[in-house]
Order: sequence, then structure tokens, then C-alpha cells
Amino acid sequence: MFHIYCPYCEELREEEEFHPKGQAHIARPEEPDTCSDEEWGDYLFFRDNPRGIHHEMWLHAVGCRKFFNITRNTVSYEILETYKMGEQPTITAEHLAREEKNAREEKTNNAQVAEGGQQTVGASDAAVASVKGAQA
Amino acid sequence: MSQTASQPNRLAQGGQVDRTQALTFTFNGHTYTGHPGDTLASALLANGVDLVNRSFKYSRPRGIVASGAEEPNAVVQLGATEATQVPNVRATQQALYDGLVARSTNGWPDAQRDIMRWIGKLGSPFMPPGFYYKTFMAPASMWMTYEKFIRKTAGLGRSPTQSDPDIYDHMHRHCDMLIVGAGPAGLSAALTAARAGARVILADEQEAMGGSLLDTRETLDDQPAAQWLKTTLAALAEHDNVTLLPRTTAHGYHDHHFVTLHERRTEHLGDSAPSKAGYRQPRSRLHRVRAGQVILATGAHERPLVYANNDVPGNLLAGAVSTYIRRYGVVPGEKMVLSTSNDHAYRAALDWQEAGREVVAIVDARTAPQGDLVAQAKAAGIRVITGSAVLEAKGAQRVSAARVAAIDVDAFRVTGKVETLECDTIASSGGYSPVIHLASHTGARPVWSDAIIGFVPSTVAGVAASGGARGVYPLDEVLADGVEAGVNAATALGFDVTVDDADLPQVASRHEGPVCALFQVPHEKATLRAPKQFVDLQNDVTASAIEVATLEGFESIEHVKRYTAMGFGTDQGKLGNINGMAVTARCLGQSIPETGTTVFRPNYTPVTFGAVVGRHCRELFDPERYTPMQAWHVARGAEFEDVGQWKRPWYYPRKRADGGLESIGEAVARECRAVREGVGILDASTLGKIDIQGPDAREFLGRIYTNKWQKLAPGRVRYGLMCGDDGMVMDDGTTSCLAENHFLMTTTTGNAAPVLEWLELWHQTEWPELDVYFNSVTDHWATMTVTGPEARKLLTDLTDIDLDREAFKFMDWREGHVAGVPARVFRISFTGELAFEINVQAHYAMHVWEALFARGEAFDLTPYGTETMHVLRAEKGFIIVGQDTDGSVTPEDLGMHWAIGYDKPFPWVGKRALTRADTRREGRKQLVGLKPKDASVVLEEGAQIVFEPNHAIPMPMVGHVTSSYYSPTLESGFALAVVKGGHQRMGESVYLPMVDGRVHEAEIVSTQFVDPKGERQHV
Amino acid sequence: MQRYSGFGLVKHALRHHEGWQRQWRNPTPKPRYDVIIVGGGGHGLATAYYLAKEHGITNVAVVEKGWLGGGNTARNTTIVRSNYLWDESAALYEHAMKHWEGLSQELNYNVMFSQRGVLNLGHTLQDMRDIQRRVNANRLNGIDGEVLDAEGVQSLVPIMDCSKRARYPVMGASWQPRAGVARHDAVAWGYARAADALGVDLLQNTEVTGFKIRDGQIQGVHTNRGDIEAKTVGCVTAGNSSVMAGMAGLNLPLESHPLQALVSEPLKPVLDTVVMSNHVHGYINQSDKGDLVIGAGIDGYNGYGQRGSYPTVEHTLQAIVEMFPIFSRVRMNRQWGGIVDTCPDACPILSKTKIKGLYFNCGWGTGGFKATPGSGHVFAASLAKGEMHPIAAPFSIDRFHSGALIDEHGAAGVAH
Amino acid sequence: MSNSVHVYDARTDHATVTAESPLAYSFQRSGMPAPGDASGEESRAVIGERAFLGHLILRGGAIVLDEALREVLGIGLPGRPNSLTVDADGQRSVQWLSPDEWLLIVPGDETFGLETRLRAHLGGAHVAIVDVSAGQTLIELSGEAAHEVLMKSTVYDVDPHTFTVGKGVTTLFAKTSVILRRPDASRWELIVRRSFADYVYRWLLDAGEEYGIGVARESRHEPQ
Repeated sequence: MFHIYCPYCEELREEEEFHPKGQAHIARPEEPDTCSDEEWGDYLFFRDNPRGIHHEMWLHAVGCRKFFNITRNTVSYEILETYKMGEQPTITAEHLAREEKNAREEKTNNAQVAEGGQQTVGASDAAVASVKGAQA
Repeated sequence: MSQTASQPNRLAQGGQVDRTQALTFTFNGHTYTGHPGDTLASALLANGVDLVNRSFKYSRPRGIVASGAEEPNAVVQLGATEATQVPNVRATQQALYDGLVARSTNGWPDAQRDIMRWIGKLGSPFMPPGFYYKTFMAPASMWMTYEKFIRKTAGLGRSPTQSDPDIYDHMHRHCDMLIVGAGPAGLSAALTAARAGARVILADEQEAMGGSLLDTRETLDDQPAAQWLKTTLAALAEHDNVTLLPRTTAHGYHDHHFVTLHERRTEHLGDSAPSKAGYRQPRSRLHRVRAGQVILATGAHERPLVYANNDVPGNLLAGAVSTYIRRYGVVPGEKMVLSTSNDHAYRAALDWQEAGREVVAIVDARTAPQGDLVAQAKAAGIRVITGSAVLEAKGAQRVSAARVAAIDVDAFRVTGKVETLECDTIASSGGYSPVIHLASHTGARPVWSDAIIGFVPSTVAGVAASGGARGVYPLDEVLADGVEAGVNAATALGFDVTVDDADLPQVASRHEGPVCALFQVPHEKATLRAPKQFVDLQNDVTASAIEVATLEGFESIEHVKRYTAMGFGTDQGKLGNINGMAVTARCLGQSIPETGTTVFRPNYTPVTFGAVVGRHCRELFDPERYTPMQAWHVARGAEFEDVGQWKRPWYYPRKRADGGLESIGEAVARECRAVREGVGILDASTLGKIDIQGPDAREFLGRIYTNKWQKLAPGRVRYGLMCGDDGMVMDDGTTSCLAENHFLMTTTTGNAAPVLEWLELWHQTEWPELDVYFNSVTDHWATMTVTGPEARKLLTDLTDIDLDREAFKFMDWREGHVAGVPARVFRISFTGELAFEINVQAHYAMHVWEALFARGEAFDLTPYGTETMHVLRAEKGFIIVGQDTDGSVTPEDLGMHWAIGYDKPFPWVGKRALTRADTRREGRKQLVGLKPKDASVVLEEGAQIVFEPNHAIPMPMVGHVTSSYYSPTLESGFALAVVKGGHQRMGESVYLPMVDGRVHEAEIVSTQFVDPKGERQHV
Repeated sequence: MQRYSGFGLVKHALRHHEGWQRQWRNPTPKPRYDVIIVGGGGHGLATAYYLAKEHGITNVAVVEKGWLGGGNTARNTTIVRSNYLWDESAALYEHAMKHWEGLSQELNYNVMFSQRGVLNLGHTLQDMRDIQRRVNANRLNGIDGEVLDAEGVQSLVPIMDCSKRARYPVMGASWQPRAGVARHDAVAWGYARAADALGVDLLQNTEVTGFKIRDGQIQGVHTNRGDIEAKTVGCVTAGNSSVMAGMAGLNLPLESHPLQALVSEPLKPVLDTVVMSNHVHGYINQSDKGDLVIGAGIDGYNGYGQRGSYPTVEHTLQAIVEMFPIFSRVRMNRQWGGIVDTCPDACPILSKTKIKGLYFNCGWGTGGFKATPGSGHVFAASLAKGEMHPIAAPFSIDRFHSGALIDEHGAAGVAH
Repeated sequence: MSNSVHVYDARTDHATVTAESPLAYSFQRSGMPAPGDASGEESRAVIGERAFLGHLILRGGAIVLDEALREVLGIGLPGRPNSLTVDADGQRSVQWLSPDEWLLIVPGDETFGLETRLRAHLGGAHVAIVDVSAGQTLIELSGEAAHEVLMKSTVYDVDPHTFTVGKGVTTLFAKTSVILRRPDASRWELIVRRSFADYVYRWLLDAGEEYGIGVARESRHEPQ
């Protein structure tokens, strides 16, 4: 369960007070009437769904009732920053690239976890590859 | 001494049980005694009960193996009464109380005489892993029959069949530092943090705090460990920034240091929570802890060795043997053989011998063990056989001998001659596995350590493992490690503290020799042909099963686990997981870290559903929202409908002349007639009400509603329709202009909160430049709708408002008094009749309501509920959002073109989507009226509509009935429905095939069945 | 392929089980295949099997970055039903249901498909309208279904609290007798073994790191074990679909969310049907091992962490204990999470893309497992013919631009 | 100004009109256990309703509202989020709810006069003032176990050392929301929505049972 810093209440609050509201910074097209069906469909339905850093909008529903933005890692669930509506994130694409690089490095160093329903155990890529090599 | 006589394995002294008190308990129908301080397991062992269960798959006899959370076998059914049954309780974790009743979970008629054991014995060769997948396929029609028999063998314990008499609750806690485990590491960490001034919670799963200090042979400051433990606990208790939670298991580690703790508050006292000072107390409590830093001082679990018949009662963990002797004063046998790969386990032999029983031999897999404990054992005259292991246990219901031989660990083979040692107990130890469960709940991957031959946790920031939990085992190092963890965490929290502040007790340091990596012990026969070597005792998974799985190409450890069911028991493989990985690694010719790693999921140990639920059950499962008139409705015998969380009167059945109660049909017909012919009243307080103020309020309304708002004058009311930006109808209601910059919006009951959020969303994110504020006033105003031809007459004497039809027109609102109470009255109608909606402050609602009834007596004022409201509005073709719409319906589909302001200057929400290809196409489903050909038929709501009733299945469906009622006014059934191209099909017939084979015919008609010109509401 | 039977089992037992063959090979990737399926879960394996079995396309690779059936196949609550509201969904799930019936025999692998029936409970008047609507539609679509009242529900599930005391009393239910549960792992393994026997290469621990695309036509995939070529590639990667699409420069209307489930400790049989409730929000069945298998809701935020928020689990158990007060003293053994890729209209995407030869099968949300055989069957046909199978055609990505959604939120509800 | 917003005194004379507090039905339905009567021991937690107070929501800019409030009421807006200002005799308070929203609680009969005077002071400023007096009620909670009752009920940290006097927050209470505040060291205040008040009341009685929770009878029905 997340612990979320509300930029308006200026303190950490429990996730249960908040509602996630999807991707942040989705601006309604200025002139809807001139949008094509495709553009309108993109605005309505197509969202970023990154594995990694994501900017998302949350509502402090049981609290100050303000919408605000969170930059969060969708894998580790670490919240990197929260910021008010109308503001821009300070942690963005560059961080994303750096994170990915780190993740790759970590992956080659550690065993891959192939997760299952419960206590889960998985083989490392390298180890399995070597065994396969031996058998092939 | 009669007690010791009745408890043959109880020592005359030693341990922390109170021998002055006897507790009587029953196991499998036999009565025994034990003492305060016992667990059920220690009491069973004290009484010489070997066989505690039958195994899950093969029905083999099983005894107690461990002394704590890792126990796989001693899983019992607890409870003296039907309502207090608890399935699958580990006897090793259940404190003994007087009157405890327990049974084995498997075995019929009992675990001793179990008849399934024959099936297990004879059938086990035919039950390799995955045998279900390979059999029971022919003939196909028989599977459900086979399954019935398979299911009969399922499960361990049984569910109670009666409701739980106990209550549970939650405690939300916040702390700087949560320390899990009150062993030496946890205690020294807690003391350090407490002194630094941090808010500390120290939780421990056992009946007593102390962890390994409860049964260690070592001394602290030259005193028995118990002395230091007592002093330390007392010191912690004195800090008011420390919360001590004994009997409390941290079972789940969630994101951002949110940890759930399960505190067993009364399970040690009895079957059911006793009341305290006349008040109920919760049976157990779930603490939801938000911590700043977490220290996991959860210790380590000993691993058993995997050898043939290692499941026969009398096979125990070496550490458990010590625990039973030292903590409970129980020696679980006469003659013991110890099979070990490490020094630490030698304690069991020393303890056993000191308890006055015979140690037949210590069988050590290492060729040249050397360490202080080894020397001590030798000095005590115990025979130590090196380079060897127990290959096989002999015995049926209890160990009778151990077959021992020299082995080559690396080559995995037996190298020496087998010697058979007579004994009744085999203690084994294959080393220790740090308890890394909580650390890995967040997905942090443990790392294999060759140094400790086990996985050590990796942790996320803010979490640290300490002591045995990270593979640090010597007591002096554990204590220091705890201090260091405490200092680090306190420093991270901003407290000023250093390691030097701690006063660590003196512990004699002790030399330990290196450990040998032994998991499965080789047998003279190949694994597939050897007697069963159990890896996962609870699920009856053997080394041979794992080998078969790898033969069949299951090479991922996850596949092996799933194919064999290893680790899927209630112990979640605490004993077997690493051994299983080792066997898999051996079969695949790779190392353990190459085979994978192990990640655990919550829960560490199982948690009672009731504790997770807390008091969110029964009457408090979900809020019930009431209007200010609730007492009146209840007194009038209303039946209620759940609308969201609200309880709304559904209808008010009256007593019939014959004394019976009206049916819903009779009541609704009566209520409908009252409104159409006289006057009725509805409690409409649940409607959402939003106060909107600001110079841009009007502009905002124009953007959020589909229709126009520029010209609505103060004193006037308008119906509004709200869409999402996908063009689909999401809510409707009236909005009144209270003043130029002031509006009162109403929403449907269920959408009050979502609509307010919707307005805020658009204001805060898209149009912050608009000067407008929204505030909910739903609960502030009570609303009563007085409607029917007599409504005006009824109200005239009660109000100072001029009710004249010209002075107070339809869709006007007025301010004044009703029954002496300031009121806003709205002349809007959802029934099609003359109607006044009276809004007063909720404090006065009952006063006004009752005044209306006092005056209404002369008019037979009839209260009506939601059902009548639905009939009356449907007769007028008024929609209910969510009933006549389903998120795929546009305003045009509803025929509400009049409410769409295509020419409004601002591109309002929903507008663009209404011109998409699909919303423009022909043949959309459109709202129409349906008149059944047979007037006595009330079509089924949800009935599907077809044009060709004789079409073969699948039959093309062209719509469905959304609302359908019997109309007492029309004396006929009638319905609203959506039909493909319905607006162009007026007068056509459609068909409604029913489940019972009947096919109803109906005519497509206008949605306005009563007073289509709308004259009655204007009277 | 070694044929499985009870007789065979006895034979093997006498040989101490030393003679079992591998259920599938562990091949080295070939440089080129006719078709590559990315994703070795149930849907991907089924697709490969039907390509080989029904379309004679056996030069097929299934590329899986971990172990077969390790994604949502391994972590769902195993419910199989086909009583969907809209014609398009009903056709797809009923197609799957027909394949479920007889799947064990077809694959010679007992997937333990247990047609014990599924109840979808109604607790409000609107629930009951929706149930009527759905069951009526099902019957006219040739799908079995009945509407039960509270008494009918009570007689099927005597241990459920169907009294008026409940906060949201059970008013009735839809009942699909042919629905039930299946053994999830066995479905993946059964398809894997059968596909392998027909010549399909199952490449585990092989991660796709990119797509080879030339002139708008797919040419193959880059993997950690080298490049593999194919002119037809089907992506069946569930929660990871957006990431895969991103590698091909495509955008999908998907969000990946955590979906949690939990099991109790194993109990003696006490619940013989599947019970689902949208309104109090929980669903439950009892496995053949005895665990109560309980599905929780979706967490509202995007997440690839295979874990969700604790309150979701709490709310689910509240619902379960509300429906089954006798389970209060039963204990929860473990919980876990999957990653479900959800579409705005709660229906899947089976679609071509603007890259020729590259297809996606995704967006199943919480409802993927039950569709496995049907999804694989129609997707295989689409890949084989280069044209979407008629049952798959309505599930095109185009619907999010035209507006022709198949909105299962309406009446079938969110719980699958 | 006055005709751009409909300002309206919906309160009336409680001497001639029977007013019912939001908890009236709950007292009747669930009873009112007297403090400390079950085992003869003192209640460790006591609740009581302070009914019929005036509750006004203020929306607008902090500076302009602060100025008006100081002028009209003699107390200013609390400067920090999640805080509360109480006047000298403890009868009037203003609490931060969000960056543009405050809750003003005053004796019931002052409500309309206060709104009128505030509006007069605020002139043409863009603000909203909304009377929600009948839409919510105030429950007092006191006793040595008061914070333990709250720990069972709310996810917010209610440790008296961290939830200091003068703090006030909107947060979850069981499955509903409350405004929770500490006007002084001796008591907590819960402000609950009228339609949820019965649920909160029943929850408090249930959660407080082990502390022998009781209901104070004073200030129940008397209008102020």
C-alpha cells in the first residue's frame, strides 16, 4: 500500500485516501470539432503504459479533494515525486533511460525471478542458457 | 510426580512450563494433561504421542518435526464446538489451554487406524507427480464422477459450519521503526532505537519474546540468557515510545513499509475469546503498520536432511529437539541418533544426554568436524561418526533404527558399509535458512550465499535484515548486528545515536567449524528406486518426484514446484524449498543459484479471514446511509431498496382487509393511483445536490451539460443531460438558477459523488481559469416531493408561497416557508403530475414531513417508494440513467435531441464524440416504448428483443427491455426498451422470446404513455 | 508423443518411473520460422498448437522470456464461463467453451476441466435486470444459462448467507451449469506438449528485445539468443503487450494493472460451485486440492510489479465473509498478483496492426484464462489466413477510433 | 453582489419547530450507553454529539478570506495545511480543508449573520460561502482510550504526540470520511456527514466497547 505525499496537504498520507486517475497531462484537444475520429479516439482511449517511470494523476479523494500528479515507477512502485496540477515533472525521460540502463545491468548480474503464485523460484538466464547449450 | 508419570517424556525440571498447574486437553478423543507454557506440540510430545497426522497424498503416519512456524506435519483441527472450529492449526504454534480439543486433520476413522493408508501404501507407486494430468481422461463423460472421488480426498482441516462467535479488529499504527522478531538481534536493535527516542514497535510471533534466547545454552554477562532477556524486556517496557507486541506475527510486507501484523490476543486462552470486564474482546487483532524503517530480525529456520523414510514419526529437526528439552522440559524419545552437517546441531545431542537419555551417535557428514561443540560432545563420551549420514530411517509408526553409512557428498553416493543403529529418534540438521520471507514480499530477490549455504535477503531502502535473518548466527555477533541495525535505522530517521552508545552483554565466543553443503543424502539405491525421501512433508513431495519432473522436461524450478506441488502447503515450503532446489539442481547438473532463487509471497504464516476483515462485517460491512425521515419509514413498515449505500423506501405495504400485508404489486398499484388521482409524497432526499457559485458558473454548466444554460433566469429550473467525452450519457438531473452566479445542481442518487468529482476534474485540470466553486449540499437539504392533482390544495394552507399556476409556473422555484420552516420549493415533476419538491434544512425534515401528513390526512396523502416512482416516470418516458442507459447510449439514442445544443459556442463535453462513425451510423439502438399485444403481460426487464422469433439459434437480437411495469393507469403492462433503429419503427411489432418458451409480441410506441402532451404537470 | 493413460501409468510404475519422456523438447532456435508467437502463456501455446494442428503450419516458434505458462496462466483463479452479454463476446467465449469440452482428450492431457457451474449473484434490482438481460441474450445465442432466485441460489450453495440479514441480500443469480474451473498449469503444459509433438519449437528463456520491420512488413524478432526471422509474428504477451507494441512503434489502448488473488489453507470440500459477486465484489471456488481460491479486484493504478495494494485484499475477504460467514475462522494462506492488460471497454484486442504480418492478441483484462482455447483457435486461423477470423474481427484496434466498442462494463460487469 | 448569489437563512426558531439532530435516530435505534455503567468502572472513552452548530464552508483565496474573517470574527485563517484556529472562548473555529477551502464552525444562531457580514466584507471577491450546518454533525470523543478508539478506525496517525492540539485533517474513518481535529488536549472532534452519522455512531460504540465507551447526554438536542 502506497504512502503518498499530497502536494497540497504537504504531508504523506495513506493510499486509501487517494484514487488513481490514469495518465497525467492528457490535455483535451483545443478544438475538438476539427479533430479526426482517430485523434479523438487517441485522446479518449490511448494511454502510455510504460514499464518503468510513469506520470499519473491522482485525486486526494478523502482529503483535500485536489487532483495532482505523481511520477512513479510502475515496477518497483517507488514514488519519485508528486507535483501540483499545472506543474511539470522534474523526473522524466532522462531518468527513464538511466533507470532502464540500471535495470539491464541489474538483470545480467542477478538471477531472473520467474514469479509464480507464491514463493517463487526461477532460473537465471545465463544458467539455463548454459544448460541448454550443454544439451543441444 | 503423578504428572510426570502421566507425561512420560516430561522432565522433572527445566524449561519454562509451570508444573504446578495441570491443563487438561483432548487429542483425537484421548485426554491428556500439560502445563501452562506448553504448546499443543510440546504437550503431545510430553505425553508420548508420536502420530499426530496422516499425510496428504500417501496417508503415511506423521509426527511432530519442528517447534515453530515451519512445522509441516502437526497440522490439526482445533475447537471444542462447531462454531469455534479452526482448521489447520500448527500444534507447534498453539499455546495449550485448559479444555483444548484437537484432532488430526487426516485419517479415517482416526489417524491411528486410517483406512486410506492402504490406498497410500498400495497406490503410491502409481501416483508419480502429475498423475492426474495423465489419467482419468477416458471416457470423457466420466471426469466429473472421477473428480467427485478425487475431491473427497482433498483438504486438510474442515471449515466450521456455524458462524464465528468471535469478533476481530484492526489497529492502524504508525512508527519510526518496526522491528520484527524479539530474539537477540531484535531486542538489541529495539533497545538501541528506544534509547535514541524513536517510536518503536517490536513484534514477535511466539508466546514469549526472546527467540533463541529462550533455549540457548549460552550465557550473557555470565548469567543464563533468561536473566538478560528479563532485564531487557523490562527496560523496553519502561520506554513509552516502545510498543511491545508478543504473539504477533508480521505476515505481510507491502509497499512503502506498510506491514501487516497479526496479534493472537486470545487464542492462548480458549476456543473463543473470553469477555473482559463484561465487554467482548477481539479474538485477534490485525495491526496495519506504517513504518519509517523496518528491521527484520526474523532468525533462521533449520533445514532437515532428506533421507529415506525421513517422515516416520521420531524424525525431528535437531534444533526442535533442543527447544523441546530446554524450553518445555520434554524429551521426545529415549535413544537418539543425530545426523548433521554442522556444529550447531551438536547442541541437540548435548541437551539430550543432559536430559538423561541416550545419544546413540552423532553422524556428521563432514570428514573432520572440529569446533568447540564437537569437542564438547566427544568429551561427553558421545560417539561421533564422521564422513557419514543417516541414509534411511527404519520403523513404521515410530523410528526403530537409523541406517548409517559413509557418503561422498560431492559424488552423491554411499561409499561405506551400512551400519544399523537402533534408536527411536533421529534428529537431523542440514544447516539454516535465513527467514527471508518478509524481505522478499516486495519483490526484492534473495541472493545465494556459499558462506552460509543459504539465501540471504536483499532489501529495498529502509529495510534491513539483522542477525540470523541475514545469516549471522553466533550469539555475540547477532547481538552486535542488532545494535548496528538499530543505529543505522535510527540514523536514517534523523536520530543522533552511535554504536558506542550500546552496552552489549558479554558472550563467550565459540569456535565453530565450517558447514558442509548436504541436502539430499544419497542412498544405496538410485533415488527413483530408494524408499521415499521426502522433501516437502506436507505435500508428500519426494526427491524421486522431483527427479521424475526433471526427466519429463520440467527444468524451470517454478515448473518443478508446480508439477510436484512442492512448497504449496500451509507451511509454504519453509523446510523443503531449499532442499527441493538442491535436488532439482542435482538432477539438472547445476548449482542452486543457477537453478534459481526463492521469492515468497504473503502470508508468512496463515491469517484468519476474520482478522483480515476486522469489524467490517455484519452490521458494519458497509455504511447504510439514511435520510432524516428514516425513522418514519421504518415505523411505517417500508420495504427498502439498496441504492448505492442508501436505504430508500421501495414501497410501503399496508395491511389488507384480510389482515395480510399487501404484495409489492398491490402496494405499488395503490401508490400509483394515489399520485395520479390524489396526492402522494416521496422522500427524495437522496438525490445529489451540488451548490455552484461563481461568475463563471453558467459558462461551466454550458460546457458540462449537453444543453443550453445561457438564458436560464433566476427562479427557473432546467433539466440537464451530462455525457462523458465519449458521448455516452452519464447522468441527468435538474439545475436551478438561484441567482445570477448561483446554481443548485441535482444528480441521480448513485452519482452524487462521481458527478461532483467530475465537475472538480474539469475545473481543476482543464478550465482552472473559470471562477466557480462546487460544494456538496446533499446531506444539508432534505427533499420531499408532493405530487398529484391535489398537491396544490394540500400545500396551500401550509406555505406562504403563492402557489397560483401563473405566479409559480412549472419549472420555477420559490423561496418561502413550509410548515413554518424556511424552504425552497421547486415545481418540477418526475411523475408527470403537478408536483412540488420541498427542500428544507435536514434538521427540520421530520417536522415538515409530519406536518404534511397531518394536513394530508384530509387528502389521504400517500407515501410512495422508489418502485412507484419508477412506474410513474416510465409512464412519462423519463429515463433512469443506469437502468435505461448502460454506458453505450447517446442522447440521440434516447431521442433527446431537444437537449443537445450543437450550436453552443463551446465544444461541450461529449459533443465531438457524437459525430464519430459509430455514433452516426444507422441502426443504433434507440429508446422506444413497448406495448405488449396482451395487455395483461408485463414484459421481463432484460428480455431480449428480436424481429424474427422463428429464426434459428443464435437468434439476432435487436435490443432489450430496460424498464417494464404494470400501469394501473393504463390497466396494462408497458415497457421502455432500446431497439435497433427504433425511432423509425413506430407501430411495428417486435418479439420477446422467453426462457419458458413463450414468445411475447409487442408494438413499438412512443415512450410517453400517459399524458403525452404533458398537460397535467402544468395544471 | 508418449501417450498418457491409466494403463501406461501402471507400466511406468513397474519401471520405477524411469521411462518417462520429456513433455517437450528444448530446441535451439532456428534462424527462420513461418510464424513466431511471442509469449509462451496459454494463449500463445494454444495459438501455436492450432496453427500446427488445424492449418498444417508446423514451422512455428513460441518465444518465451521465462518459463512456459509463467504469466497470468499461472496466477489466475481458473474460472471458465461463456455467459457474456454482447454477441461478439459471447461468440468468442462460447467458442472457447466448446473447445474446453473435450480439451483433455484432444491434448491427451487432463486439464481437469470441471463443469461444476458458475453463479453470478445479484444483490440489487439493477443487478437482477442485468442478469435477466444477460441470460436472455445467452440463451438466444445458444449459451446455457438460467436465472435463479435467492432460494434457488441457497439450494445450490447451502453454506452461503442468502438471508435478508445481509447488508446486500442475495436476490438471485445467473447460473451457467457448463461453466466451471480448470487446472491452469495443465492447460499450458498440455498445449505445450501437443504443440511440441507437432513440431513447434518452444523456446524458453528467450526474450524478444525488438522487432525487425522493413517497408512496413514484419521480418522477425531480435532476441537475447539472436535474431529469428518470420514474416508472420503474433504477439500474445498479456500484461507486457504495451511494452512489446512500443518496440514495434505501435501504441495500444491498454493499461496494465495489478490483479490480486488469494487462497485459503486447504479444506475438506465445502463449496462445489463457483460463486461470483460483482456487487459485494468477490469471487470464490474451491480447488480439487481443497484451497478456497478467491479473486480480488483490479488495483486502479498501472503496475508491473505483480503485487497490488493490501486494501484490495481486505475488501475481497470482507465480501467473502459477508457471503460466507462460516469462513470467518478459515485462514488465508497466501496472496499474489498478476499483471492484466485492460482495454477501455473491458474486451480484448485480436487485431492486425499497421505493420503487415504483425498481429496482437491482448487486452484480456481479468478474463483471459477462460478464453484460452478459443483465443488460440481464432488467432491461429487469423495468422494462417492473413485475415481475422470472423469471431475475432469485431475485436480490432480500429474500434477505439470508430467508437464501436463492445462495452462489457455495462452488464457483464468487471469480475471475470 | 447580493443578487448574484442567493443568500438565504434556512434556519428557524427551534422553539416552535422541532429540530432533529443527525444522531437523533441513532440514539433511538442503538441506544445511548451511559459512560461507565457496564462493569462499574469508568469509561475510558466517551462520545457526545454537539448538535445544531453552524457549519460554513468558505471557498476562495486565502488572503481575502483571512482579512474578512479577522474583521468579522476576530480570528484568522489557519496558516498551515491541516490546522485549526479556535477563538478565545472555544466556540468558534476555522479549519483548513484544502488550499481554497475552510470549515467555519460557530454557534448555530450566528450562522446566517456571519455569512451576511462576511459577504458584505468580501464585496465582489470571487468566493463561495455555503451553509452545510444540517448536512453534518460534530461528535466529541474524549477519555484516556480516545486515541485507541481512533486507531481502530482511521488510517491517519492519531498518536497524541504527533497529532498535536490544533491539528485537523480530512481522512478515512472506517468506510467513510470524517474531519478529525483536536481543538484542545482533552478531546477530539469528528465531523461526519449526516447520512453517514449512524454508521459512525454504531462503529464507535462497537470499536469502543472494550473501553466501556459511553455517550454523554449533554448538548444533545438543545439548539445553540
